[in-house]
Amino acid sequence: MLRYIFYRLLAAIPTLFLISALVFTIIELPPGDFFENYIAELQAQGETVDPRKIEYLKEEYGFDKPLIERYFTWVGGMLQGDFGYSFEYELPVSDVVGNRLWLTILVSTITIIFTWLIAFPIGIYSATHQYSWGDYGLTFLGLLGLATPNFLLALILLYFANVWFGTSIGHLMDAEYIDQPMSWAKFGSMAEHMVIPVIVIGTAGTAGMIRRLRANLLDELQKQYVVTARAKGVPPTRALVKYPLRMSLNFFIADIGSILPAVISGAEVVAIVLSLETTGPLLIRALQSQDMYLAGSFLMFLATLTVIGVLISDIALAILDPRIRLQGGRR
Amino acid sequence: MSSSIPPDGEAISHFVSQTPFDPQGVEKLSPEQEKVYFASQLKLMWWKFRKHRAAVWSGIFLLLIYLSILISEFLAPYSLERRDVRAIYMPPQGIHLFHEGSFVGPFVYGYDFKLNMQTLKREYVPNTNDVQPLRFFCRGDSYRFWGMVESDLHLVCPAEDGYFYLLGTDRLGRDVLSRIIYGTRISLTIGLIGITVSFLLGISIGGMAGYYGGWIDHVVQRIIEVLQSLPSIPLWLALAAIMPVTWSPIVVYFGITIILGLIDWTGLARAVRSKLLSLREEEYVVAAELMGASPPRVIFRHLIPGFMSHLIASATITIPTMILGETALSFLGLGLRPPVTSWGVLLNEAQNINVVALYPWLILPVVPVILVILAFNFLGDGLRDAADPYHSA
Amino acid sequence: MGQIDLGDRRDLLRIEDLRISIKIQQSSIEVVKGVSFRIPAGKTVALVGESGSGKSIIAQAILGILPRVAKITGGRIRFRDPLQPGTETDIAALDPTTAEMCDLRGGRIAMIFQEPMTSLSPLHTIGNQVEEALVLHREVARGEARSLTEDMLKLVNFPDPSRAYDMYPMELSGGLRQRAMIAMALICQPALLIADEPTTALDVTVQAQVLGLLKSLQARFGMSLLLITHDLGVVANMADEVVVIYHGRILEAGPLKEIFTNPGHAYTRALMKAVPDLDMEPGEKLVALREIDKVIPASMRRASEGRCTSQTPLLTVRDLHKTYTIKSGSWFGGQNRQIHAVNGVSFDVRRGECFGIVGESGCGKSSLSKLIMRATEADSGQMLFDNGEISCDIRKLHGRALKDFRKRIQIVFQDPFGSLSPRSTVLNTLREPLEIHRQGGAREITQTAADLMAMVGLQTSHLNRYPHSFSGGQRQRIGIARALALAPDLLICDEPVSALDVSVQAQILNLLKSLQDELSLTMVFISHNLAVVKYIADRIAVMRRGRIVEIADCETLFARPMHPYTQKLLSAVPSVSLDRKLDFAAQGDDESDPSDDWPPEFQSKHGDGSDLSLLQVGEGHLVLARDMPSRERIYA
Amino acid sequence: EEPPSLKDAVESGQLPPMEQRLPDVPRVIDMAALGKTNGTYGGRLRMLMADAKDIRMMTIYGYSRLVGFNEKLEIVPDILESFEVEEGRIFTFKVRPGHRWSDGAPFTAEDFRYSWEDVETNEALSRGGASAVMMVDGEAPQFEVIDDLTVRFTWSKPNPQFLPSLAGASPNYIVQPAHYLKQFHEKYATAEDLAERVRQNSSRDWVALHTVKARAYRPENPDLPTLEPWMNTTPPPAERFIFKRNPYFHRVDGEGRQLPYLDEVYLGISSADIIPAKTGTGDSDLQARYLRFDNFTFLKQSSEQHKFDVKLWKDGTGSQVAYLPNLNTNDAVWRDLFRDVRFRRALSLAIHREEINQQFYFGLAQPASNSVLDGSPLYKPQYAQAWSEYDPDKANAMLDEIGLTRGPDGVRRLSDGRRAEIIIEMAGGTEETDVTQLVTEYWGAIGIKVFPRAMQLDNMRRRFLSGETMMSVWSGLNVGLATPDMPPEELAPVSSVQGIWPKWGQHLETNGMAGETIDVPEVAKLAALFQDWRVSSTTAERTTIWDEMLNIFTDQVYTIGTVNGVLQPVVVRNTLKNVPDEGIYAFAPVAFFGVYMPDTFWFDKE
Ligand SMILES: Nc1ncnc2c1ncn2[C@@H]1O[C@H](COP(=O)(O)OP(=O)(O)OP(=O)(O)O)[C@@H](O)[C@H]1O
Ligand SMILES: Nc1ncnc2c1ncn2[C@@H]1O[C@H](COP(=O)(O)OP(=O)(O)OP(=O)(O)O)[C@@H](O)[C@H]1O
Ligand SMILES: [Mg+2]
Ligand SMILES: [Mg+2]
Repeated sequence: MLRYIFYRLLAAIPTLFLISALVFTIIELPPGDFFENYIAELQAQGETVDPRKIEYLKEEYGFDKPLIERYFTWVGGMLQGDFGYSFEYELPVSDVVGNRLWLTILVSTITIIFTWLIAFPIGIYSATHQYSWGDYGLTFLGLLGLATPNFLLALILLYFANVWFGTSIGHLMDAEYIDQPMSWAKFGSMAEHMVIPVIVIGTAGTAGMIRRLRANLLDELQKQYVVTARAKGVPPTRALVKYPLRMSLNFFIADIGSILPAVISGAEVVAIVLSLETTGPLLIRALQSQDMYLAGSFLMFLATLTVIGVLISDIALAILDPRIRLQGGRR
Repeated sequence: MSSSIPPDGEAISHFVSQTPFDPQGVEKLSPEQEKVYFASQLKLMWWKFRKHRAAVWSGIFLLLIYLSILISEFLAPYSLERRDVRAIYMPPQGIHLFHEGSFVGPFVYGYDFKLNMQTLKREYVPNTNDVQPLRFFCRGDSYRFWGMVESDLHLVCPAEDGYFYLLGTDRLGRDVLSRIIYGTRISLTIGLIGITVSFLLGISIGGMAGYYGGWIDHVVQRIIEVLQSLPSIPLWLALAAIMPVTWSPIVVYFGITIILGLIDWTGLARAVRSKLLSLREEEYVVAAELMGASPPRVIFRHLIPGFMSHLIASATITIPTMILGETALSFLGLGLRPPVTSWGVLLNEAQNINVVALYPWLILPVVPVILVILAFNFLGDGLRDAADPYHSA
Repeated sequence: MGQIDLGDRRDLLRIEDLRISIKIQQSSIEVVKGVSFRIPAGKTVALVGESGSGKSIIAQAILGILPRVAKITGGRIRFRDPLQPGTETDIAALDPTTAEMCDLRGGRIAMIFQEPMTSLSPLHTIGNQVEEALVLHREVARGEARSLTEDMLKLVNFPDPSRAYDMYPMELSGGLRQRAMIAMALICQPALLIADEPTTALDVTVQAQVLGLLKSLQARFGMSLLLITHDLGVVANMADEVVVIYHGRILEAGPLKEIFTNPGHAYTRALMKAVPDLDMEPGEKLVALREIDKVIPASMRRASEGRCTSQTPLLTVRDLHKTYTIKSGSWFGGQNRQIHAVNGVSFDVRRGECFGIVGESGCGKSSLSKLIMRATEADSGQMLFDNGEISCDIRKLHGRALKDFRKRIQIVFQDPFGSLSPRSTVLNTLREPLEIHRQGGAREITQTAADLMAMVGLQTSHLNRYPHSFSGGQRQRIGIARALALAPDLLICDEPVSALDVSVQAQILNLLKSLQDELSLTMVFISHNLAVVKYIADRIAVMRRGRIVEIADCETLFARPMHPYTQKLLSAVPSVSLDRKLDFAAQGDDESDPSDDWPPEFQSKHGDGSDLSLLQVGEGHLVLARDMPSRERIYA
Repeated sequence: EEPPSLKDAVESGQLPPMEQRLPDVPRVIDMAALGKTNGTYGGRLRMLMADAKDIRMMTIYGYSRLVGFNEKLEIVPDILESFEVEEGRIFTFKVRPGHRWSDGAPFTAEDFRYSWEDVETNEALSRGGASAVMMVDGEAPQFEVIDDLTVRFTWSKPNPQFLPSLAGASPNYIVQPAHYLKQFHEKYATAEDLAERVRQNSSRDWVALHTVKARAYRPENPDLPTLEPWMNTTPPPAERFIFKRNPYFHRVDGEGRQLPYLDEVYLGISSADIIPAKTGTGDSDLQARYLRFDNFTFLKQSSEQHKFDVKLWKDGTGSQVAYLPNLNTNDAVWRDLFRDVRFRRALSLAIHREEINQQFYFGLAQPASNSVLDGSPLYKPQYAQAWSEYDPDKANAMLDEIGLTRGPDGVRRLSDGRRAEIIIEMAGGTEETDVTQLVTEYWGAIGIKVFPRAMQLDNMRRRFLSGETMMSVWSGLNVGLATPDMPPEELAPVSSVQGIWPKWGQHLETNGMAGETIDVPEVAKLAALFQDWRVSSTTAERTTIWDEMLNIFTDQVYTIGTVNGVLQPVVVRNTLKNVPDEGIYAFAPVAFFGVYMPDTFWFDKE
């Protein structure tokens, strides 16, 4: 196993290089650059900028150099732990991302756990009570969440939470707790602010999980080994969890690769709407304003997480299913 | 002895059955059973499917809605461009049949209009004296049927000089119902192309990786890693930036969906792959190979069916994402734009607080979205069950 | 525990007028039509009958694990738990998901499934699955559970229980999996054990040991046994009472002796007649209840036309080796263990002959057949195939040539259920090989499929069913039909008739025999049932621990077995005759390597067997030994 | 009277008492004269912004300038005690004695000197040289320090742009806190110290460090001393910024209370789309930015529940939505057409401005061409009315006269036979989209087919400069409230970012290095007039120039306006006092709230 992991880590190096080249290209693809963007935005306000200042800035940040050279400077920097400089914030990228990372991980983790906590029991219920009212009802609810655009859902919740409960929404905690050490009050405030984002982000994912889980379970439930388990006298739920559920986890684990980066980037759109202090909005803004080092380094970070996620997912798959682990490569 | 079972606890005696015994005897089949036994597997599935009422109704519903695409112009009471200055933000009108106790046929009440300069709100009060009977198969706004034949026939029109806004109007005084009907065209076609592309790719590439394993798997895995590492948002932005401006929004959107489809297959491919990695160890797969079956045959005949439920569920789950894909895209300034109309565009226009608080009927396009998604899901359920050998209808 | 008052002479289980119907494709079929029998406490009742007559369904009904499509439509299943005297449970009326039923299942009533290969979860280790029942029904500490489990595995003759505990089903041979099933059923010492074909995958010596184990448990704990089996030899050795079932109806029931000596019903008599016996004369034909009026499909005839019948061997295997690496579950590489499943095997298969392979369970028979089929790759060695048209080294084939070769050689898998695609109807399964190799148009292929179905004695009306809706024996025949479809030159049968009752078995064996003649089919026939092998094979190889220990033609082998292992094997064959009961005690569960008692010339000096080789002791009679065995042994 | 929030600090000696903090002569705000009332200290003002970059709004709202516009749009000294202008070219500035930066350091002539000599004309820090307004015909001013509190800038020619630039919403910074910034300057800091600071801040070099640390317009550096009423305390990136009162601020009310009244200003960063909703749910105490006219109903409806008031100010742009034909477009046929005044007039005449007004603005806006507003001293009705009546027949006649004949499909044909189809590019929101939808119909009616295309802002800018754009949508003149002293730069080609004549603008901007020379007499005239303005020395002179330019600009219909004077909802918490009921909402010259002095706003007790 260790050898396999080592081999995979080795294989990740060229992959990451390839990704870095692609990321760089994608960021460079839209015509124009941060500064043009910046001028355009100011101009729309009625403000003016001295074009010579911009010339100077461009030179300062190496925009006069050829693409290839800039790419290698960037990659070289990253290898040394220098993720570049954000034009917009005029801060090193690592400082910009800094704190938010933890909040993002917190929100996303809670969301994912929420999704699972809801999706698993419901999925199991739906599969074992196929075509009951419960199955129909829960399916309907899940799909409702899926069918309503996140933005609209956030808006509606935002509005009615206010009209009915008088709570104000947005941010991850009340203002007075920012930069305060953790306390129960702060925790409470965070918990309160967490509800809506978690619901909004969660609903979309839940329906998918439920339906897939249900489908997979229905397939497994009839297998002979489930009968064996029943014959052993394993109580129904336990039999379900130990055998078919584990089998159906396959698809779910295969997807871990994309969960990790999602944890970090958070649900961008919702985060923007609810002004959550997560990294998602940061990334989108960076992309929109073509703050390329910020965007690029952030994307590379996500890419690295994806690669790690895929690795974890492969290892988990192997642990889960001995048939994958023990098979020799065929042909 | 007449029974094969002795009294409780007593020694058994020798029982021999007296019923006539015919060693050649086989169960006789009724003609109707006979029909079942010689039907093809597809036909069997169809029979099973027919038993699933929700699925059948969903199928019919979808069929109808797809057919409606063909005659949107005729079904919509108004044309797409139609804008009524008198009816800005007019709330939905209910259809009535009886006026003051007497039957009039389907009609709507007109509205009394008042401009509230205090709140700057257009206020509409139903006027129960203003009876506007609906007309059917009538002449209304003219349109070019499929962009070709000039016509002005509509299924239903308002009374002469009246108006009929079943689902209300928007800020320009456009009929929401008509726009929903027109929007169906794009929402139910373009988005699904993306799914198709991504499913085809996901299944074949994931299937190959899972089936062959070894170096093919490694290469595919790395490709997937790379693609998964490219988050969609920058990709959208980049794509939007390089799409020629002179292209019409529909073509651009079409292009984006296809490209997204080309990129979006990775999740599915991984799921297929990991499932196949374990499924391919099953003996029946070996059996198929030993009969000389080619890899595609093994994958599509033996491996994928074992995975069908997951695929169906995934597909039905992805459909809303694709139908609403443009909402997410529009948030970033991409996606479809007016005058092209789709459900996503309509919902997009509904995404502001004015609508939520003051003109909630503009959120109604969510209803067809939900219905279609439900229908696809039930249809998927039906298909799943039909394909499930253990499930007997 | 589990000690009961043997004085209580009441029946443990009484099945009264049980009716079960199965809903299949919109119509219900009654598969159990008013069956009544009982199982007295501490006794063994054998349920015998034709394949597909509803035996397994009855067993499932007793356990409350009927498939969803099956419904009990009448009758009662009354179970009296000896641990709770005075109470009686009607299982038929009980909701199978209740806690009460869950406690009964596995705890008080346990079952050994007919198809051990598919009945184990591929994701869990053997130990985990066996232990589960124990943990559920007995209060044991974790550590204790493991040691109890290992003890149980040892009892059912696992060579290395502590290692086996951590192995996955896919790493085990058919016999080992079956033993795991048995261990799983026995571990809670149930009051009633339902054994559905418990020994089909076991060689006769292990079978004898397992049967011995069952007997001893029965004696110790007063366990009752419902034995469902086709092996009348086993019935003769085990049963107290016998119930004969046919098409869901009981035809005959009574004490063992009565039934065996004085079968009352025509069907029972026919069964008795159909039992192959070691004492049968060469050329004597088995009499099946009904013969199949077989129509050999045209495509099969075409395929076999002009088959070369020269005397060169069709298959030549030389010094074949295959080792499996059992990867340890540990993260840090750990110790990988090698299993030498096929160890320097050499033999020839001549054209048109039937080459039998027998041997201990887990000795590498299935592995060998998979190597020949190129389902797994050999480590070293040579396999030449020459049918006159194609002449090749099997190991070097690939691409087009491999596909053509596949058409020439087919296999009947040991695990019939596992080898059928669960989502293909039988029709599609049978059509598949024909479609792949383009044997005729769509209509013809369908017709061929129907013919094949009839050929193996199944109703063509079942073509549209899915594999899971068949009985074990029916599935096995589907496997045979599929393998025959292409009329291959070489047919490898891995336990093809183990799930068939003697009558159907006779039917199939006769079919194979006649095909062999008519289509000049060559066969490699792997079986644990020596009588069957004797009946069908021309030459026989005996395998043990990955090596062939003896090859001889059928007559010679049974008349003058040379190798001590062969001799032991022959002595363990259960006989139908009631006066030749097996001596279970003699089979013993000896700890030591049995080869220690062998005469020196058969023993390896270094213990690794490298100094042993196949020596010729007579015309076509080879035996694995270090030195030439002494003359008296040869003519013993 | 000491602000309560500073009492502790004063008592503990961290801060000197108020008398010592204030300049010897503070700027006294006569509340009554402004129609305001004297207030009380305290409170936090919450506002919502959509982007961290919006932090600059605080500099705009704070509107503390050396000299600034008052409510009558006159330029008056603010930070300065007084200023003197001779011949429009000699500017003498006098600082208030005892005026201090927000960190307590004295504000003196040194801060002017540092800014001019060590920053503005420092080769490393300003590689392109001094900013454009400081140069008259390429000539830099002569800078003198007269005494500790007095400085003088002298040009050889008049520089009418100088004072307006100092008073601008985005001002020309000619003072910088020298005492703070010297630590980042090569000339003053030791090499080791500087290297260490550069390292600590992970900057590229000292130039970058100085630039970042000195940025006053976007007050991201909490350490940077300021003269504004509030100073930032939150370093970015953040989702909310908290500004605290500047204890040394130089204004006082009539009763001697030091302004600002409000202790804190809190900017929450949200999304632009959600701000109306949040404002409506009471999340903002003072909000106009990101609110649109159509939010009024909703806001009004929730105003009672959440205890705020929705005032309606007037938008200060020349036209809410304006169409800019690109006179430099690449397509020769279209270029000629756009340069044909008849065509532009016809397009303008075809727009039914009253309908737009009714449909979107309840008739509360003014249908007008794109020109100065009613409130501007330069306003004349004829400008607003120029070619802005609805007269499709006349428009049709004019198009016929040009020779654009209608095809069978009703669309006119160009001289080369193509259909007359205009692609209109826009980057704005729903309002532009909706108005454009109507305009599409209006122009369709006179046989001109329109295709709206949405795109990114910078993309659009690049396209019209390269000549690909035919017509773009923008809002009208930014300086709808122009005074003669403000440069009429929007009326003449001056820069490449102008959508009507980007290439001519570029030509002037680059001194003829790039772009095209002006070959339309009227435009050339505008350019010449602008040059005249730049060297004018009296207001009367400038008024004439403005008049003439406005006349040409509106009569030639270079931009096609729709409606102006649209109302801007301003949400004000009920308890927040001194926010005028009526006002102009514009960036220039009023700096949004700036001219209305948010430092005089105060919270009344409920
Ligand atoms: N799940 C099912 N669906 C439909 N039919 C079934 C199902 N299971 C069994 N049957 C049918 O019921 C009959 C009895 O099956 P059962 O498995 O009890 O036979 P059996 O006596 O155990 O035969 P064998 O000796 O071959 O195992 C068979 O004809 C079989 O086709
Ligand atoms: N995939 C595998 N991985 C590891 N070990 C294996 C694998 N397959 C078989 N073996 C081992 O190889 C040996 C031979 O197995 P094989 O299946 O050939 O036995 P067999 O002769 O067919 O036995 P049976 O009669 O019980 O079916 C057994 O010890 C088994 O545990
Ligand atoms: Mg059976
Ligand atoms: Mg085997």
